[in-house]
Amino acid sequence: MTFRCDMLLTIRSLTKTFPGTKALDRVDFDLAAGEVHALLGENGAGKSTLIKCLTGAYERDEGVIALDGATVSPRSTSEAQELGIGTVYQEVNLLPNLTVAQNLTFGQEPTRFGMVDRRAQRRQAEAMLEGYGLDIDVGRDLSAYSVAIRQIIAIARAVALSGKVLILDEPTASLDAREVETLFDVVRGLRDRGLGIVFVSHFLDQVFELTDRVTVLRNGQKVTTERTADLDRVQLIEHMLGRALENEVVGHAKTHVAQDRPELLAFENFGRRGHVEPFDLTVGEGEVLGLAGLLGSGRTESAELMFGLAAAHSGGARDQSGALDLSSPRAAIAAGFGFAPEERKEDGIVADLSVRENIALALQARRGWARPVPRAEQLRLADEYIEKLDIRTSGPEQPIGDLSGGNQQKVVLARWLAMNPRFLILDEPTRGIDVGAHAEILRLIQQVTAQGMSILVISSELDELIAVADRVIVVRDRRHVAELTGSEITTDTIVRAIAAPGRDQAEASV
Amino acid sequence: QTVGFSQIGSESGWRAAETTLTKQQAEERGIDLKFSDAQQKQENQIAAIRSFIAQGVDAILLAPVVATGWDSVLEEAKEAEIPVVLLDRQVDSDKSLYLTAVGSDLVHEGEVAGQWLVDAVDGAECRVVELQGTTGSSPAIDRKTGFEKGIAGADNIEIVRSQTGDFTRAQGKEVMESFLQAEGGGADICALYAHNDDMAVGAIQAIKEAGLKPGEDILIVSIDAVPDIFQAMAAGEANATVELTPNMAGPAFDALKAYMADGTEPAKFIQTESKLYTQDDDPAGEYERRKDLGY
Amino acid sequence: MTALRRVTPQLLTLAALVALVTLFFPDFLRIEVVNGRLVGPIMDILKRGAPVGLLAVGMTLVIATRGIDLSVGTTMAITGAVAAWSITQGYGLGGALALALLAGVLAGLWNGTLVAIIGIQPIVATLILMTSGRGIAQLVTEGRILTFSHDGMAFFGSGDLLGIPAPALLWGLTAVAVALLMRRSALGMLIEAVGVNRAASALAGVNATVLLIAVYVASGLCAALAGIVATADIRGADANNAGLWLELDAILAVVIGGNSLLGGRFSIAASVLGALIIQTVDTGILLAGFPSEYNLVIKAGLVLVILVLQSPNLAHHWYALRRAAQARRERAMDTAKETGQ
Amino acid sequence: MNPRLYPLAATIAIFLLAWVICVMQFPYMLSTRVVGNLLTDNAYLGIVAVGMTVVILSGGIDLSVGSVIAFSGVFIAVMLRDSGLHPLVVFALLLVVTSAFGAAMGWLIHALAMPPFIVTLAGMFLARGAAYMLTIDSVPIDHAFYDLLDDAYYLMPGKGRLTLIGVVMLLTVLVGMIVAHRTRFGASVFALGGGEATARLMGVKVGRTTVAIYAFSGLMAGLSGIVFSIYTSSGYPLATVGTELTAIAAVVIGGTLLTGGAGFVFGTLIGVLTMGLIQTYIVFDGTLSSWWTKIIIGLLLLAFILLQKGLLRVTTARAGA
Ligand SMILES: Nc1ncnc2c1ncn2[C@@H]1O[C@H](COP(=O)(O)OP(=O)(O)OP(=O)(O)O)[C@@H](O)[C@H]1O
Ligand SMILES: Nc1ncnc2c1ncn2[C@@H]1O[C@H](COP(=O)(O)OP(=O)(O)OP(=O)(O)O)[C@@H](O)[C@H]1O
Ligand SMILES: [Mg+2]
Ligand SMILES: [Mg+2]
Repeated sequence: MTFRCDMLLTIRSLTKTFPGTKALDRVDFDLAAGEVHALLGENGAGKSTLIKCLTGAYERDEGVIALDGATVSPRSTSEAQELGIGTVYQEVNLLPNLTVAQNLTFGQEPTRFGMVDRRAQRRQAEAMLEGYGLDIDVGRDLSAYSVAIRQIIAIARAVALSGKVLILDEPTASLDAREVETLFDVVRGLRDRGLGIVFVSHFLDQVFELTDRVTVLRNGQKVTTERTADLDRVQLIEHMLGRALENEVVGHAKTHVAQDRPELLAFENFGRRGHVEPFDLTVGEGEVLGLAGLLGSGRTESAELMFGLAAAHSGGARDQSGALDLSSPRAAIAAGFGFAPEERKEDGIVADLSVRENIALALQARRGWARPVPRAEQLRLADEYIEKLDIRTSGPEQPIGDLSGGNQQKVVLARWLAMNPRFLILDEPTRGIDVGAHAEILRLIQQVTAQGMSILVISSELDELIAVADRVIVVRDRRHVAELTGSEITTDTIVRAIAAPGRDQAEASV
Repeated sequence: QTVGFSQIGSESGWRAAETTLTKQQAEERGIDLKFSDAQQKQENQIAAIRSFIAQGVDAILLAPVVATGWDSVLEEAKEAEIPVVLLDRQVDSDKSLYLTAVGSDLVHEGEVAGQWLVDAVDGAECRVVELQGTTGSSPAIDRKTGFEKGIAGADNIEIVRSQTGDFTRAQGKEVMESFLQAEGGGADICALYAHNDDMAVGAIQAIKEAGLKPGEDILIVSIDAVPDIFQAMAAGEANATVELTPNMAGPAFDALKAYMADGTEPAKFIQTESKLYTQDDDPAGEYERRKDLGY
Repeated sequence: MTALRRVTPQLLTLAALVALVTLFFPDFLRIEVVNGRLVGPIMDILKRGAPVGLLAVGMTLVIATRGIDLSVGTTMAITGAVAAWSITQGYGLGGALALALLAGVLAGLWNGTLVAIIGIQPIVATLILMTSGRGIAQLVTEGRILTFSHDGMAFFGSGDLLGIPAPALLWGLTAVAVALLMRRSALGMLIEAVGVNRAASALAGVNATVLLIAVYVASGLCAALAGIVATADIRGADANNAGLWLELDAILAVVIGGNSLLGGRFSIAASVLGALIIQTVDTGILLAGFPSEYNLVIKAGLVLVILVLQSPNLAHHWYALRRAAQARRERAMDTAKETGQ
Repeated sequence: MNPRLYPLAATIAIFLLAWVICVMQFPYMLSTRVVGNLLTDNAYLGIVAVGMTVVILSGGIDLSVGSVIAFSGVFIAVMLRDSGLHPLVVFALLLVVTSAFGAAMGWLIHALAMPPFIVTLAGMFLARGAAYMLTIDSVPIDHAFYDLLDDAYYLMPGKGRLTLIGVVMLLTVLVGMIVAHRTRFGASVFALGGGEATARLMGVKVGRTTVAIYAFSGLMAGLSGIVFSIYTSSGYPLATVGTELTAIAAVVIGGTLLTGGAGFVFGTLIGVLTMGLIQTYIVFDGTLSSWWTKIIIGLLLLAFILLQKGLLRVTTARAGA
């Protein structure tokens, strides 16, 4: 076995098998000092598995890892940290029950006489967060902060731990444009100091902007390693999918004008104190509504209100036949609503159950316990959606918890599509989903709306909203502030609406 | 006059009867009884006595759950000049720490039961099975010792199996069933000795269900004299029981009254009678006399 | 077929235990027919295992929802007391059974409400009934052993049907009925979903609150049946001792049955086998005739050995070993092929 | 105030409120005697609850402690009776034994991925069984050193006694507070309670920490056993049955989440005192029958938990608005 001694980190013939899946198959990987190296691939290609094997979170079956020319074999993440490998895993790996400062300094707490020195700990934590543009109280519990802030804290921690190598597994999934830019500045600074950085993302623009080289995995095998500058977008996608992608960004298919749609639902003066200001909203049949806004602006809360997860304090909803009962998710489902939530791990998947059961769950709940969905029917549904959404699984009986992140997201989508609701709310439906599936999902949205389903999409990716939405509602500070229709929907107009008068920093950063 | 009473718990019918009788006796004498149930825990009893002392009661009745471990709390009571009377079980503290103890001699009870069996079999070979009380409790230990003492001289009597039945009916029945299985379906057993009546009543059912006649095929002797065993005796299904009276409070209150009136020191141990009842002692009548005492 | 695979470890354990006890007590497997009834240590185990077996059925469902029910032993005492009281009050067999089952349902409703609606953690919520429930039972019996003589009632403890003891029949039928109900309807899957992720299930429209309450009610009902058996067995209600510490045995049975205390996938059959394993240990100890102060240590030791042998990690290590061996074989074959070509 | 302190504040507030109610009914409850009794009578419980708190903070549970206390008492009594060793030597021996016992359970929990509930349940049977095997009798302890320990108290004004074991309990709580809230080990404990998988990714040495947690609990149970043996001057294999459940209830009342990852050792002290207060109140009342005693204890427990939940809901809603 030969190691390239000019490389900082060398992986040779890494293999990892899970029951039923060969997640990694003799993968080689080289990381030079002072480079940002993208690790790309479809959902389930094995990116996260490679990273976990590298940092000792998983036990590898075979393969050799060398750091600075010497073979290493970290058996736990703490050993990897001691070797100078800092990692942000795909699932935010911090503890919500500890304070921000405790999370940041965990394992390296400053001590005096064997006791943790709280004041020094605070100082150290604040120093670690410098340069990320966060102004938060490090003495508060992490759970008090949003996913985006947690993501940045996780990055800050990994950066501080990474003496030699920094690994970022989809770090930008829940960040907005401004925060992504901050992160990139930090990464470039580290690169210039000679660190090797592994960067996993499904945002190809970011890959082209930031990285020096690209390694593509497909079905657990390495496809190629190339300089980023030598590739273009189409080639890269071909490497990832193994085929060309027909019309990647779906064209603006809004052929008819929004006004002539028959009205399906209307929310009137709908709101909840301290969460969402009362708003009016009508939903047309077969219409795609977009909800745009900054992180924490109240998009998710609007959706949760509509789905009965929180009780409205004012107003109500009605359709042609009269007022709707939206007092609980069950009531909302009975009214023909569906909701694919943003936090798939907490609110979406039922980890121990199989893909089949996860897809059938909502359907079964609606039918009631006494009328089980026949097994054959469940299998038919599962097979149908596994094919339609290209879900990578060893079969319908695999526990969903064992699927890769993106594939879990697809199963949750499948659950709601199988219900065939008349109004479906999708909160960040493409977060963590690969290019191919991304296009697939957008196509699916158009397909089901053509059959009359109405959809509300919440997304931080403006391109996505522009691509599918007939109408975009802009949310700012928990208030629905603007509505854009048809040709008004452009990046520019949305950004302008998001940035409140006197609050133009968002505009500046996009 | 206020008297604190720290009772062990309500783990058996016998103890419930003791509680009822104590309350009755107190009421008859116009005593304000502060009752505390320790749920079978010594630590609760100690805490209760401390609270009684803090409240400044005039006297304390204590039915100790275990013999050891009372020194310091009794000393505290003594310093506070509150007389303590022990009910139905002894402690191994210094005798100066309490006024008197009312109770029966547990070893003696077992001995009475053993002697009855010696007389009853009259020299014939006899294989005995024993149902012990809760492992580690003083009645279980003492009644076992006493019984062994009672049969010591008789070589014809032998304890072949001995298991704990936890003083409960259900366990008594379950353990008896396995005794029957293990001893040739019960054919090899001549007598049963149970540390209390409840276990004996459970065992009687097991014997009946195995198709044998309790009281004839297998002799049954137990301790406590609760109403249900008299019912069994009346039906010829049990042979003998040794009485442990639940009225310990009566003598205790008498002793306290005398002591408080003119400082009469009672004897350190007021022993209640361990009377043997057999089928000849009008079991039906005894049942009627006892059935409303709160057993 | 898969169901059989699921319970294989429990069956093997049971077989090994039976062999072990037979070693100490050679007549262990003997079964005779006396007066048209089957008699023998095995029948005793089936009969004596009834309370824990019944409790384990309900406990399995509760544990599948990531809960635990510490109050079942106490509920047994309450329902037993209610049954005995209503018999002595002359409500007749039907009335007594109905009242006892009603008491079980109420106990379950109480626990379920505390857990599912008020949101108290199951251990603590059921601990409340565990401590106070015996008081309620004693309130009914007034602290004495409430005896009755009613042959209909006694049937549930010592009667037999077609030679098989009634308690054994009762718990067997209950287990089969509940298992069928769970797997033939969608209840099983819904319970598992709620146990794994209550939030996600509720979002998917599963009525998690009602399901949780129902599960505790089921546990209360099973405890009521167990209470009836226990009371009928001694023809009296012993409020202080009936079901004492049986909740721990029931939980143990569920875990020996390979069900995870973290909720999710469950198997009633395996739990029931777990209960049989525990009863075999108990009866075996009695039959072997050791001094009683050794009972606990022997039981603890056996349980530990069983748990260790069934531990998922041991299975995992075993799997990893086998796979490594297989990989080595494959590689050897690959090289053989390559050199062959 | 930091929102994470709300549960602790609620616990303290409710405890004080309860005490005020008690004092209004029985003025004697304010005496130093009652205060001293609360500390002394609950010393063993407080100590074992500190260990339990650490275990629960890590997301585990330790059902063996009641049996370990009983075992400790019997071990000390038998050793003092049968060997000429000085009590201090016996104490040291015992603490080694119980810590090792806890460590062994921790190892099983980690190495075989078995739930703590079950492993410690087996531990509970085993420890009690071991006590039986040493002796089934209750064994008095008769040693000059024990008399010394027993008589070591400070007489507060009003005849209340601040006993040695009460002080030991308070010191243990202090040590527990430092261990849980001020050490790296404590941080690992909280991390485990927050989620084992995440803790592992954060770099917690899960195995080592788990073993240490249960060893600590074993140590505390041993110490509690020593205190209990001083309290009762004897060893008794049937002692402290069900103490683990009382300890768990005290920990929960003290504001620690049973699911792990959030709580306070100081809260546990309040929880223990609350349990003691309930007990004292019932004795002072002295009219409850055996069965009503049980029912009332359960209901008071429920009332505390409900009050705490309600208070928390109100304060967080206030803070959120
Ligand atoms: N714990 C596990 N048990 C079984 N299979 C697993 C497990 N973890 C991952 N897999 C399988 O391994 C494969 C690779 O998964 P991995 O998480 O590495 O994908 P990924 O490239 O990170 O995808 P994504 O972009 O969706 O995050 C997938 O097929 C997945 O189903
Ligand atoms: N940056 C932040 N700082 C403080 N709190 C925040 C921040 N971001 C979100 N939150 C809180 O998170 C809660 C949820 O916001 P919500 O999820 O509705 O926003 P959103 O527009 O859906 O944003 P996201 O895209 O993050 O889901 C809000 O109550 C808000 O107070
Ligand atoms: Mg991934
Ligand atoms: Mg959101």
